[in-house]
Amino acid sequence: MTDDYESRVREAFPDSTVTAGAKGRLWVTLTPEQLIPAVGTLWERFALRQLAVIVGEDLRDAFQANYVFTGERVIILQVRMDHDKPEVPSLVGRIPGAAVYEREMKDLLGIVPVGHPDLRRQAIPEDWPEGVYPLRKDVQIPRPEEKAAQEGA
Amino acid sequence: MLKAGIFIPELLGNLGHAPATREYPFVKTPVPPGFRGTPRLRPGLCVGCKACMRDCTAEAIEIVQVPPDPNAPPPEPGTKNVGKKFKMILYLDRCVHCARCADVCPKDAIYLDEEYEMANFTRDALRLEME
Amino acid sequence: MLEKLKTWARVKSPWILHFNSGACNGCDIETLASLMPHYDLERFGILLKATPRHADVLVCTGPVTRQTARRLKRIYDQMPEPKFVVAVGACACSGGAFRGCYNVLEGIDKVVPVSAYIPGCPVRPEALIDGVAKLLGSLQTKSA
Amino acid sequence: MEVVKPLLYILVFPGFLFQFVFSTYLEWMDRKFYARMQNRRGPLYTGFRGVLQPVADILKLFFKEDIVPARADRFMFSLMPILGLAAVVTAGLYLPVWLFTPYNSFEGDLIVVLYLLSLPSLVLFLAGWFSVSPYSLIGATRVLTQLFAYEVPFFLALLTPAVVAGSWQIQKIAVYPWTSGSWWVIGIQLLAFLVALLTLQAKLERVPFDIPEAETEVVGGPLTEYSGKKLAMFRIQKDILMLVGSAFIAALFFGGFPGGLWIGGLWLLVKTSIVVFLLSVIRASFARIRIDQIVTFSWKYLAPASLVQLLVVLILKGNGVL
Amino acid sequence: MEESVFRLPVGPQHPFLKEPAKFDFDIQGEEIVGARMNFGYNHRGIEKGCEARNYYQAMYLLERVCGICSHSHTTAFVQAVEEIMKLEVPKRGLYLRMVDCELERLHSHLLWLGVAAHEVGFDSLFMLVWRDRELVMDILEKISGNRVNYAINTIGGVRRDITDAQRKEILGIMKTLKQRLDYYAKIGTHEPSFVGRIKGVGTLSAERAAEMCAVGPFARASNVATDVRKDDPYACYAEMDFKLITSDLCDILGRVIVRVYEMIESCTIIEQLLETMPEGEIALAKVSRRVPEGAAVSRYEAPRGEDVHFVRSNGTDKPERVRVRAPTLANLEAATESVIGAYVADIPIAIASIDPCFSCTDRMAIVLRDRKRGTRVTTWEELRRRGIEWYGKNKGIRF
Ligand code: SF4
Ligand code: SF4
Ligand code: SF4
Ligand code: SF4
Ligand code: SF4
Ligand code: SF4
Ligand code: SF4
Ligand code: SF4
Repeated sequence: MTDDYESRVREAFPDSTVTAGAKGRLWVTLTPEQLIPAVGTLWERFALRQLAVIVGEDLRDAFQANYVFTGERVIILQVRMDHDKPEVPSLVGRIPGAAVYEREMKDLLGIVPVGHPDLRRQAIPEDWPEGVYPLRKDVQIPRPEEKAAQEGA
Repeated sequence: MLKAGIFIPELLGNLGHAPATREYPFVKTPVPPGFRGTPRLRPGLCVGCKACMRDCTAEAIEIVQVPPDPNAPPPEPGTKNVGKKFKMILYLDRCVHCARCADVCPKDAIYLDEEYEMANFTRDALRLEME
Repeated sequence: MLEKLKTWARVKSPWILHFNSGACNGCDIETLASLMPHYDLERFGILLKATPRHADVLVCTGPVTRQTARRLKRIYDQMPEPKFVVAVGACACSGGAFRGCYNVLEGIDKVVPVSAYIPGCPVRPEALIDGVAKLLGSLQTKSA
Repeated sequence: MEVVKPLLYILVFPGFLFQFVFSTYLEWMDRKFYARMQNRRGPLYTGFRGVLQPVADILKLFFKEDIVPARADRFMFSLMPILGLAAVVTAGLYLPVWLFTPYNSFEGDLIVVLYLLSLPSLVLFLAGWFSVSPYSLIGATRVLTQLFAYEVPFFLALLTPAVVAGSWQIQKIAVYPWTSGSWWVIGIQLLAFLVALLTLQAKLERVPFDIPEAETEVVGGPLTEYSGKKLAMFRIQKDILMLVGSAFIAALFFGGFPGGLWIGGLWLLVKTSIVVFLLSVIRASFARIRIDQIVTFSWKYLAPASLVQLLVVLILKGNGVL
Repeated sequence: MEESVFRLPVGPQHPFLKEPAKFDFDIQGEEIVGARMNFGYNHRGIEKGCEARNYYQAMYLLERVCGICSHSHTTAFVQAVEEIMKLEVPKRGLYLRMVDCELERLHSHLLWLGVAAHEVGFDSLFMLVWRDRELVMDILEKISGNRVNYAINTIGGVRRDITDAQRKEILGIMKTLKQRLDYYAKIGTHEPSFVGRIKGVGTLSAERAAEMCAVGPFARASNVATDVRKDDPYACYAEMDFKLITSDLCDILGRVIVRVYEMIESCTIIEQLLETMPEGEIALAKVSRRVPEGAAVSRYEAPRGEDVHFVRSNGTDKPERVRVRAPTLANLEAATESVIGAYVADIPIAIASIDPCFSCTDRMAIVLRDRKRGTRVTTWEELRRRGIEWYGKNKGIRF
């Protein structure tokens, strides 16, 4: 069921695949370079300003950042990037609220938001080893030992 | 719009009737039916499929096979061996009382009773074995 | 005689300090709820104190995240002797549902010595009262 | 004998021991009333209905480890609890307990007592100041700010009965309604009584004036760093302050002690209890106000109210009605 | 620095926070001139934990993201999974889910009201509100078997039905509760010392609230009509008749009003639900343990605002990625701003007024700094000149 809104979105993102999900959610794929203009488009053409969340993902062969915008409809911008070069342009200039999500993405997945003003650690503790990103699929974190007595029998 | 002392009547009124306090621990408060308390095993029913172990949210269950009792009389010839016996080790200090184990058990061998006063001084004491 | 008096006072007036070391709030709400009219811990002389210096019993909830571990230790150190720690809830006892999550230490006893474990998720206020009563009971018998 | 008698006065009656017993009883009552108003039970299992609860609290604190924080000024930190306790106990000595004249009653002792009663606040300030932790420092400053707000109305309010009785001696003020036979003066001093009640609440740092100790804001206020014995002393001090304060207000506004030892004693108990009850009603029915609100409140309402009351009394006095 | 600015650390263990989080406030006298927040104390690694668990285990784990809206998180998660699996949940199941959801809203708002009262030292109200909260807790325990982690959801429906007797009982309790709520509304707006503490404190204008993407009752109290139940109805909310409560007071008093009246609306919703509850199954009988590949975003109106879950599945019985965006996260920024310029005494209530909870938020560090209230405008103008339109008004927020 292609409605008017959806065709307008398709029109606005000619280079991207637009998939319609349940409840009229639209998933738009992008490359990192296209992100900033795309946000501008959403902003101007669809009045979608509310960035609900940025979800970083490790797809094993690539990284993906999903920018969930909510408003009249929900549009999700999916930015795919190389596994060797996990970098996206930062949205902080445009949406200050994005800073929190970007920082977390950096902490947990090592996806670097280029141009982010402050990339101190936020979610993981200060004594966390450098370069270990807990949410990456290849990271195994050892569990603390059970108390010996527990394992007794 | 503002009324000084508007709360006072209610407060003084409270002096007039009994407090809402329940007499616990001197009078036990009954738990409602269906309360999710401590998981228990009905050992006779368990077939050792370990579905509960697999789905337990908190890694709180261990199902182990009970080694056959060497002193037990050998099964009478002709009768079928009743089968293996299993026991459950429940780490009560981990269990989060979600009742997933009871849901998933195909034989209804696990149920949750109404016990919740399980405080103890060591973690070992919270390791329950049920045969 | 003096010993007796000491235990009496101690058992009759345990002031608690509540610390959340990364709990889901469930146990925290229940801890608070047990101070409320329905359960009214003040009946036993239990008061909730705001500073570790005034407290006798540290009621700790949560699986101890890496960030809170140091804090927990410090708060414990700030408490004057004699002091007791009660681990409230499955997570405080062993990590509970959070077992295997990378940022938790799975249990308070990894950081500070624990005098009593109250399992449950969350512990009902009744179970909390029961746990505290058991702890106090053990104090009494220990000194008697 | 000459040595023993004052010692007995100070340590037993009406000194420390008596005050301790009486004040723990009052604290228990206050807690009970407060709890019942909130529809719960309050202390219940320590002694009969929990009467011994405050005693248990204090004893327990005495048996606890006593920590002096490393950063604090050791000497001052340890001195303060003793000083505070001494001040209130001394003030309590002037309490007209029953018919007999307090040991050292003299014309003008009201002023001395008023002075002694503001000492605890100063002590609290210093205690907070010397424990050098952010919370206790803020708490300490708040103590002082608050002190300036309520002290003047408190003085003015207590002046009223003094003017009525035409004396500065507590003893005389207290017996005035009886000796002069004019019972009704109790009625015309209601406004001053109210002001005195509120300012006493502020002195005791209880809701709605518990700003310095606001648990949710500054943890334990000036006492954040205190533990063990010293904390216990502060608690005793607070209890005795409540006893002395309410007993004074009761004595000044409700008159003294008719009818000899037993009835007089009972009357003392009843009227002090009434004041404590009123205090706990206030405690239960308000939210904590902010420091700027208390300053405005006391200068805008309390101080003028007590002045008006004073004026009324002075006019009545001038016209010879009193 | 003109005057000495003095730093007041708050947390991670502090009486006004039920949860660990750390704030640093710069104060001058009693006035707050700067605020910094540090979270992460409650970061447990749930998201990674979910990836190592199957969907059912993950659901119970997510329930324990936080015990206050435990139902919210499972519902949001389950909705996302059902969306991926394209399951049609039986209507009775949805109704039961909504009953729980509204009960949870009731208990959460009552909890908040109590805590708010406690923050300003109004302990009697605290006690009495929590006493009445027990009514709701008792219902919840009766219908779910646990007081906090209801575990009522399952993929494809709910786990427990309610009996007719329970239905009647709940309707009865709703009546009592409505009366009590009316009474609390009266107390909350008429008691001078309480109103004195909350009126005009922690203000956030409607425009700022909209700009900063505030959600939930916090936004509604600043007169921003946002509510997922209305904007993007899930379950059967489209069939319900209820009002969206807003207030134009923009301060804490407004938040009290919004929450109290919202509770009355919740009672109404529950009554409607129970009266029109359809018969039938409560859950799908057979649900595969494996979830086909896909991704879904689910929105849910938790008591504190919009809760967003993102779930990606990979065809196995374990989720590939779960992401939780809690409402508090969206609100904290705005809350930090509303504190500046207030008094130290207002910190607890101002922070509490958004009903913060860090269990699922715990990830941010905001630095807000402006020395004197006057400099606000300058910074604001400066940023504006730099051409950062719209959000430039964020005056001096450095992340
Ligand atoms: S009983 Fe069921 S779940 Fe268990 S092993 Fe057999 S088929 Fe599997
Ligand atoms: S109730 Fe839940 S946590 Fe407890 S044993 Fe069963 S599945 Fe495991
Ligand atoms: S699921 Fe039931 S039958 Fe299977 S091992 Fe567990 S208890 Fe036994
Ligand atoms: S034990 Fe359960 S309810 Fe308690 S804090 Fe942990 S997860 Fe929450
Ligand atoms: S709500 Fe009250 S009792 Fe609870 S932590 Fe906060 S200050 Fe302490
Ligand atoms: S921020 Fe919250 S949801 Fe995310 S990993 Fe940490 S605890 Fe889990
Ligand atoms: S929004 Fe807050 S209360 Fe709700 S689950 Fe998250 S942390 Fe808990
Ligand atoms: S294999 Fe199929 S039927 Fe068996 S548990 Fe898995 S999903 Fe269910």
